[in-house]
Amino acid sequence: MKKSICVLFVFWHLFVLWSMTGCWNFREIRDLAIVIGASFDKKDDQIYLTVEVLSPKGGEQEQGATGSLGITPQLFEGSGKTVFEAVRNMISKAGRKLYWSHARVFIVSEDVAKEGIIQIIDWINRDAEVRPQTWILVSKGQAAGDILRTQSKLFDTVSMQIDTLLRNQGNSGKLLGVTVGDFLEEMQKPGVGAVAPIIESVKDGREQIPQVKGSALFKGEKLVGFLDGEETMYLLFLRNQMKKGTLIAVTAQQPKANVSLEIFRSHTTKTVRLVDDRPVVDIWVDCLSGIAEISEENDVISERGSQKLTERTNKELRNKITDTIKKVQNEYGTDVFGFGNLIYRERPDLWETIPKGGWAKVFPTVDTNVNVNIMMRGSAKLSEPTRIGE
Amino acid sequence: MPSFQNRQELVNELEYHYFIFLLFSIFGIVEAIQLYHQKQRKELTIYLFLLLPGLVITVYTATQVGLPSIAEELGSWFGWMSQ
Amino acid sequence: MKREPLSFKQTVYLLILFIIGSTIILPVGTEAKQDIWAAVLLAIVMTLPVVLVYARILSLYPERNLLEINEQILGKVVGRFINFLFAFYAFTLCALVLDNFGQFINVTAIPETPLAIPMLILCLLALWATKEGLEVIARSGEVYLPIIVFVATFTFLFLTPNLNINRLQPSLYQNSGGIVSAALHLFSFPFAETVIFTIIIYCTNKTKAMAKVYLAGLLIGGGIILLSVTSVMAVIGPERYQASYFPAYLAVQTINVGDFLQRVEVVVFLIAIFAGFIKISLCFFAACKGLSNALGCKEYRFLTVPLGLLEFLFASNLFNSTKQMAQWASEVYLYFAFPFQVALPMVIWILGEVKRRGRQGSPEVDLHDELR
Amino acid sequence: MTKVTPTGLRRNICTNRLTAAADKKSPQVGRNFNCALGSNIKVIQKILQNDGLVIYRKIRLDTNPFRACYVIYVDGMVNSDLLNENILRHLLIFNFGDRRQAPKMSFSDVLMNRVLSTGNVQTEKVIDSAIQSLLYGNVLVLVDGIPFAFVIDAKGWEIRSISEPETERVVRGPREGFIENLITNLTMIRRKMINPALKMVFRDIGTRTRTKICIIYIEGIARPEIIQEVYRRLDKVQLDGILEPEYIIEFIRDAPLSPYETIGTTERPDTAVGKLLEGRIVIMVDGSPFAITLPYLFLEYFQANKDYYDSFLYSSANRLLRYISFFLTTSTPAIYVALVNFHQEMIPTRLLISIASAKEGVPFPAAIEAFIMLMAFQLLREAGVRLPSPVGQAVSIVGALILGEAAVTAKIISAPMVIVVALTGISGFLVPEMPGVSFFLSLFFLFSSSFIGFFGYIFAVIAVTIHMTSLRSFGLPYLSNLTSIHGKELKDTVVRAPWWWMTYRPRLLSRDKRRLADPGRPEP
Repeated sequence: MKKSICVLFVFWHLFVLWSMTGCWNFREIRDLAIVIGASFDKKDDQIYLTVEVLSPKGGEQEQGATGSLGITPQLFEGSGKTVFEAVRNMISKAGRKLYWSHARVFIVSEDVAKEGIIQIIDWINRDAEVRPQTWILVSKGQAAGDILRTQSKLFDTVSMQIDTLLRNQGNSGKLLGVTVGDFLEEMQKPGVGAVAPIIESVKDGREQIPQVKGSALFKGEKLVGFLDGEETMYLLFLRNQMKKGTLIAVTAQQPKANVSLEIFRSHTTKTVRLVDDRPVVDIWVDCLSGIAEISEENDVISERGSQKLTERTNKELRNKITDTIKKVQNEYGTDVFGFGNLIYRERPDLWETIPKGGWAKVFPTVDTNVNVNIMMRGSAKLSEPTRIGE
Repeated sequence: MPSFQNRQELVNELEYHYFIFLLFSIFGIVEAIQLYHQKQRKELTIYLFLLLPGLVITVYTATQVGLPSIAEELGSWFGWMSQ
Repeated sequence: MKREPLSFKQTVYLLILFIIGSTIILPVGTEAKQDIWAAVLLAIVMTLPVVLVYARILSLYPERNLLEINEQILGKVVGRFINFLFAFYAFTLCALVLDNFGQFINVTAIPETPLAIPMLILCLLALWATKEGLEVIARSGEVYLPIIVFVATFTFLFLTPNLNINRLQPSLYQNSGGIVSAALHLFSFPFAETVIFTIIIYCTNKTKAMAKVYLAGLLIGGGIILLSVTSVMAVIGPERYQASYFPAYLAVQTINVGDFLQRVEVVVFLIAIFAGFIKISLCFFAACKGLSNALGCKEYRFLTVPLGLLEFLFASNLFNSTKQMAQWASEVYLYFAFPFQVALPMVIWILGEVKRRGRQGSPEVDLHDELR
Repeated sequence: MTKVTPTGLRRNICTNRLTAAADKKSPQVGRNFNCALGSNIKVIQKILQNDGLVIYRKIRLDTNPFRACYVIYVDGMVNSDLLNENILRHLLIFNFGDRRQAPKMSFSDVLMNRVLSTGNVQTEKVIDSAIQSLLYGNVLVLVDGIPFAFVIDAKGWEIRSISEPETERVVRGPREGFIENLITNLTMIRRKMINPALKMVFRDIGTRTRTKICIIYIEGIARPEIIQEVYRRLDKVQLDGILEPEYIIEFIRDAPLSPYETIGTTERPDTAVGKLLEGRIVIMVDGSPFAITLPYLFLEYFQANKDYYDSFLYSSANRLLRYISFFLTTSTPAIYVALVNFHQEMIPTRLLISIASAKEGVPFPAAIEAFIMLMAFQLLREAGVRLPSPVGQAVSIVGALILGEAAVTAKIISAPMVIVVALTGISGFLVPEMPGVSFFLSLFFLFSSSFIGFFGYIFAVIAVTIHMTSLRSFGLPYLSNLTSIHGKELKDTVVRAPWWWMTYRPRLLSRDKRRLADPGRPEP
């Protein structure tokens, strides 16, 4: 009996506690301003933050709209000396508490990235609400806020469009989605430079729409250069991140001799060996692909034609990849391919001989040896090139 | 004790300390009476000897702000922690 | 009907839950970096002989727990003093685990709630469970472990796309110092903490082969720890593992299945609270038992309320910040725990063996069975 | 529905006056019959004063000299055919004077052996006992000069015909259910179990009602210590009136304050025999169509008798569904509140926004909404149960549809909350035996999770586990089958294994563990 009285007391007390102190973390869902995307700009030592917010209040205005959410996103801007201050200053404008857990993309302007991105990355990683699984992008040549001001044609918000695009990585093979967590890891890891995709706003018809293409290269926390879409594709090959379904085009010397290939599977192996006390990285790209489009009358499907095509493709891909490596080595000097990390992983003894912080000097001198091996399989629905009748 | 940023936070702290004090006092009274009736004098002594200081500490920590933690105290005694 | 003593299975379940306890949420073995799997293996190997000593002590005196054995071997005064020390260790350990979970809940999920609230509730639950007795804790363990295994299996399956073996390389390269240091830490937390079990279980007919119980619990629990820390390391890499207070949480955050099963880390770590609750209850139970023995009382239940209050106060005033907690765990705990985990059990074991030889003519009867 | 006949009523209160007399320490109590018929009748009439239902039929027996004889019975409680044909008629026409028919027999022997042609005739010396059996429907025959009464079993009162029980319907399986008559119920059990090991022990309980109860078990399967424990606890029941098994249950159950049932009830003889075969003990109370089964473990909430009559695959799926529905009915409101008020990050973005727009304009926090709706649901359910069934259905439908719709339109309740509460309520019907438990649990979980979100929920789950693991039912741990994941026992817990595979009975319950003599899969 006594025991049950005690138990009753506990429950009664819990009730008292509950009703007296309220619920600390209690957040009413309708009071939230759900941040779906944010951008960071910098002007005169001030961080300008633009956030795209979804809030049910907007939903009432748009009742009956055809969009899947029926909500127009709202944009808010705030500024401050630090990211945190900018976020806090925005509360006075938005009126509701900004809720960051659903944020999909963070866009950093080129200027901010050039000065160093660590401030933003640290805030994202430290804050319990912001998730490291958010995409990070760099806006090239424009204010990052302008990207959020563009129109999205098929999606409710720009951020959702970018999110869907990056999640599927497109079939273009020309972009490389990077989350903040991955970015941070690459920034911290020895012997590898971080990469982020580039976002631009382009004119399409009458409207400005966002476009993700190419990649921004970082050395440490600072942006050092860009790769265009084509080069990003070779970067993907080198980082072994080529997705299936990507289309690549092979051009031959003579006109009207183009063939498009669809990649079914691709795997890149990198190994390191020593030649005259200097590291040489061997790269093997194994690629399973099929013909998706033939724009010449030549026979590329028969055994001989196929062999010729394969050789041509191998050579071309090898050259392009080597060119990309050269370009990065000479112009930017940041090891976005992870050669240093490869050495660190596979030859830690060799890595130790490089003085701390000296990899940046060694990297441009690393020799690479690229081998491409494409296997052709299939030619979609047609067994022959489309012939033109006499 | 973290430093209180505003009054509301202080009130929260006080309230749950009050709650703890009340809860354990009631527990204590019920059980002490039970022990008393069962004529377990030794147990009763031990019980009160442990419970009363606990209640006093509860009140003390509720009214103090910015107390150093036990680990800090020990660290400063033995020089364990690199502050 | 008479209440049964713990069965073999219940004891092993409790051991597994105890070892999992707060280990899966905390950054253990950071010194070993990517070689953490080696550190865990080394720690298990280091723990084996110690655990066998614990088992041997219990097997020396069937139907008795460590407290009664101490009284038997060391005499009433010294034995009770040693028991008091053990009770103190259990008390401290309980406060530490309580604090770990309080900080964990506070930092990751509900930052605006005072730290003390989840700690208080956990403490009250442990108090209640202790009052109900060991059997209730053991049966709760039997309920929880399948749930934990179920959820952990699914978590692991969902994490596999994010596993990257490259993050575990270079493996075993000039890192022996780190590995040994990490293994020592892993030895003291969580593996050798199973010394608490000597206080609460005893050797019965059902659990005749105490060594078997301990080995099964240690190996299964250690296996789970091995799997969990290795996969966490392979998901987030040594740099972020080291930088985070709660690396497993960070790893589980990366789960994303078909874009609808994501951000589930809160649910996954709710399940960890089950294991934490069992660990807290067992430590608290041991503390109550130890103290009641040291004070010469037959019954421990009356101690739960005042000791629970002290426990809560101790735990909530132990550290001011998560940083302090992590620092203490890495710098002090090893030395603090050593006497209770190794030194005292060794002394008790040796004295026990000596006493036994003096008591019996043939001491080698079942030594081989037990230490096999 | 039970037809309350005057006799039925009377059977419940028949001994009131007797006990009242006993309280006054009346001199008649404990007295034996004497040889004088007149004084015997006077004593009886005095005890049964103001009891119009008792009929005294005086007969002058054909003896030399004439002897008087009284046939006493309670109107409506005896089988009148039996009374007229086999008792009165023989008494009237038998020629006692003809010694050839009964040579060398005493008068009482003649009555016993030649006259009273019914199955069960006993003699009773004590007046009180005789009156008690009279009030239970027996016929008393008192004859002048004989210092005892003949007690003739000629019980026969109106009983309800056997019908299918309302609460435990099955699609396949026997359609009979217990009725209010104890003996009929016992015959139903006995018919299913033709084995001398089936034991039925009678007891009278209730200091005033003297209700007959019967403790049934199978010797050799049921554990004797549990049987002893049942006797011990039954002895403690000192309530004056027992009208329904619940009167006993609340006295003999463990953990009287817990919402969990530690004693089960059933209305079906097949279920009762099934429980008997698992080593359980069944107690039947006269006057109620419900049988008590004990020990009762948590898992029995989920083991419906129809599981054993359907294909095992289908039954196992059903059983899993029942576990899921138990989880849903207890936890859905709590999880919803935790998600919506504390852990919004776990809701997919689109869903979050649609919930947020649904909540727009609703004044209450989700926890209060959930509480209001749960209460409303319980009200509707209770109203629907109590009302006659066509009206009840109308109330439920009108209540659920109109109230829910109106509440959403009026922005008192948000639409998702209606879905949540409907899910809670409907999944509660899958485990119909535990409305109390699931209601309390859902409130408790809701309360906890509105306190600190999912952590509150998990703390509540831990608290419930501590409570449940500390429960026992007649010495057996309440969760025993659930916690011991034992290959042998899993077969009838989480799933329902085929009969040819369930070789053993539940381990702790029974003494003789083997259920199947020759295990093995049937071969075509």
